[in-house]
Amino acid sequence: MDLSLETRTEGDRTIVVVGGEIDVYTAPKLREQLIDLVSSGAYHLVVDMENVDFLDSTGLGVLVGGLKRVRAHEGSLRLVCTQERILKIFRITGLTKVFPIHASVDEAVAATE
Amino acid sequence: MDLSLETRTEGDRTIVVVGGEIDVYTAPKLREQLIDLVSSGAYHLVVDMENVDFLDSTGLGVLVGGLKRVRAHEGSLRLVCTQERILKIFRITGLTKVFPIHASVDEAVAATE
Amino acid sequence: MPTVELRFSAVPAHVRTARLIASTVGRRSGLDESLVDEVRLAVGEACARAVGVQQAHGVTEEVVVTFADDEGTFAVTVADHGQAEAEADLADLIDAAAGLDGTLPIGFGLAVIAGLVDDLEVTSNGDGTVVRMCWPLLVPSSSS
Amino acid sequence: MPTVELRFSAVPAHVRTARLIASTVGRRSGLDESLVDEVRLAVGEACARAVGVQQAHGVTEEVVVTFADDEGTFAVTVADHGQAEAEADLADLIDAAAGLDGTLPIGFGLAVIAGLVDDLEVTSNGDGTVVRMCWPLLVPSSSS
Ligand SMILES: Nc1ncnc2c1ncn2[C@@H]1O[C@H](COP(=O)(O)OP(=O)(O)O)[C@@H](O)[C@H]1O
Ligand SMILES: Nc1ncnc2c1ncn2[C@@H]1O[C@H](COP(=O)(O)OP(=O)(O)O)[C@@H](O)[C@H]1O
Repeated sequence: MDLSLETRTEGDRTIVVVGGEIDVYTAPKLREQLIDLVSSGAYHLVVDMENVDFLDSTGLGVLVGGLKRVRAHEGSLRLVCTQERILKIFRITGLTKVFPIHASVDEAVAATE
Repeated sequence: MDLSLETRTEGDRTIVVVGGEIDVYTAPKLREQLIDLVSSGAYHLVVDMENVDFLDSTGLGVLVGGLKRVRAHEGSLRLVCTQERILKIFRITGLTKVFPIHASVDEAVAATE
Repeated sequence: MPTVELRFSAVPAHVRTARLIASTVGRRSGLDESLVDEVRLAVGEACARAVGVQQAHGVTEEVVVTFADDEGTFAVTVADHGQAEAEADLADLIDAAAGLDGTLPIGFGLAVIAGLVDDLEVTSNGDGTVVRMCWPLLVPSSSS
Repeated sequence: MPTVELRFSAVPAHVRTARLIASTVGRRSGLDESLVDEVRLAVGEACARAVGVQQAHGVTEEVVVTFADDEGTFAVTVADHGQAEAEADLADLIDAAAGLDGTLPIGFGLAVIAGLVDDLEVTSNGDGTVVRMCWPLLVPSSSS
């Protein structure tokens, strides 16, 4: 299964809807997308992971890279995820302390820094 | 995917409905079933292969073995199959000349020797 | 150069694993979808044959399968360490099947493969048999 | 005794093949369904790590994965021929990820595996690293 990516904006937030598998094979595509967004001035990102079936450490690395990049512009990167098996990966790597994780896109968009 | 087997009788015919994969791993189960039927006096068999997803040469071997067995009792073994990829296997092995192959169970049951 | 190699103990259950790998590696190599079914069946036959030959002779060595995509061709080899069966034609095999209760008509496998695969090479030596099957790739491979 | 062994060129696409094999062979070995996800992820991490380490050092040898079910245990080993990465803790790795544009934070992989797998053994020597992971099997294996 491949990676699918869709972006849309709500106010000053850019929502990236990710679907499929974020793994060593597809992670470069997501990295490019995040870099493109930051380059074009989108510094407040919400990554919707509700349709992600598989996430591995290379995917985590890309998300962390994205976070560093938006922070360099005083931006934010919020995740939307309620899937237990995906959340587990954030938990065991301690990344739940690094990323704000929300239960819905609305909640993420409403959150203030 | 595993093999599923169901049998029922219509007059003097016994219909064996096979589903799933008939391969080197599951073929012994089908062989047993055919042997049991013949031992219990069912000599006119109709094997319904419409729900078979996969058939390999060990499956063919079991069917040929069944045919020999019923013929020893003046019986018959008819197949029901319309799936092109399954029919192809019968064709390339020349077994279309060995087995009567029907488009439906009704047609197979109605056929006379 | 083989890009994926699989070795498995000569038991029927692993033939399914080999089939599954054949279709996924084949797809990933750019095999046309219309050929995937055929590749899966042919690789399954070759592996079932290898398992059957080895079990018939009590050989416990592993069966070795390689998958390679090379210059527009998807090549699969299946190597066993059993004694090759005698060549037989299908009519004989169908007769032979008459008495079969416990053993499987191994020769069927090669007959099915020969019917399915145009580019087929079967070589036997003292050590066993290698079945080599090739299919054309229509699109350039996405892996290497 | 390994019952299935897989060798593949060190490219990301084959990591998916390894994952797929991990879940099917694991299931067939009698792995509890609740563990299959974990096994797939852990094997994928170990393979992605092996591919990453080898690509970082330009090593073209094949990555070797073995699957064995033995005395109530499902054991998987993943062996590479790359130089092992230095041990690192996650905090450092998260910092290190800051500068990452083209390279992947390989160390993450081992950290994820360590978080997932209780019975884990990582041994490195001059030739490469072997990651060995074991999970309990609840039911007797149906293959051997
Ligand atoms: N070795 C295996 N163990 C468990 N499940 C398998 C195995 N091989 C295939 N399957 C399952 O059977 C399904 C059908 O597999 P497929 O690739 O169509 O091959 P085939 O139908 O020839 O076995 C797949 O969804 C896969 O999950
Ligand atoms: N190497 C591969 N090539 C093509 N398809 C694959 C490959 N690996 C997995 N898939 C497909 O992706 C689907 C999900 O695979 P799965 O076993 O859940 O592993 P994962 O989700 O970790 O990739 C399967 O149905 C399979 O057909």
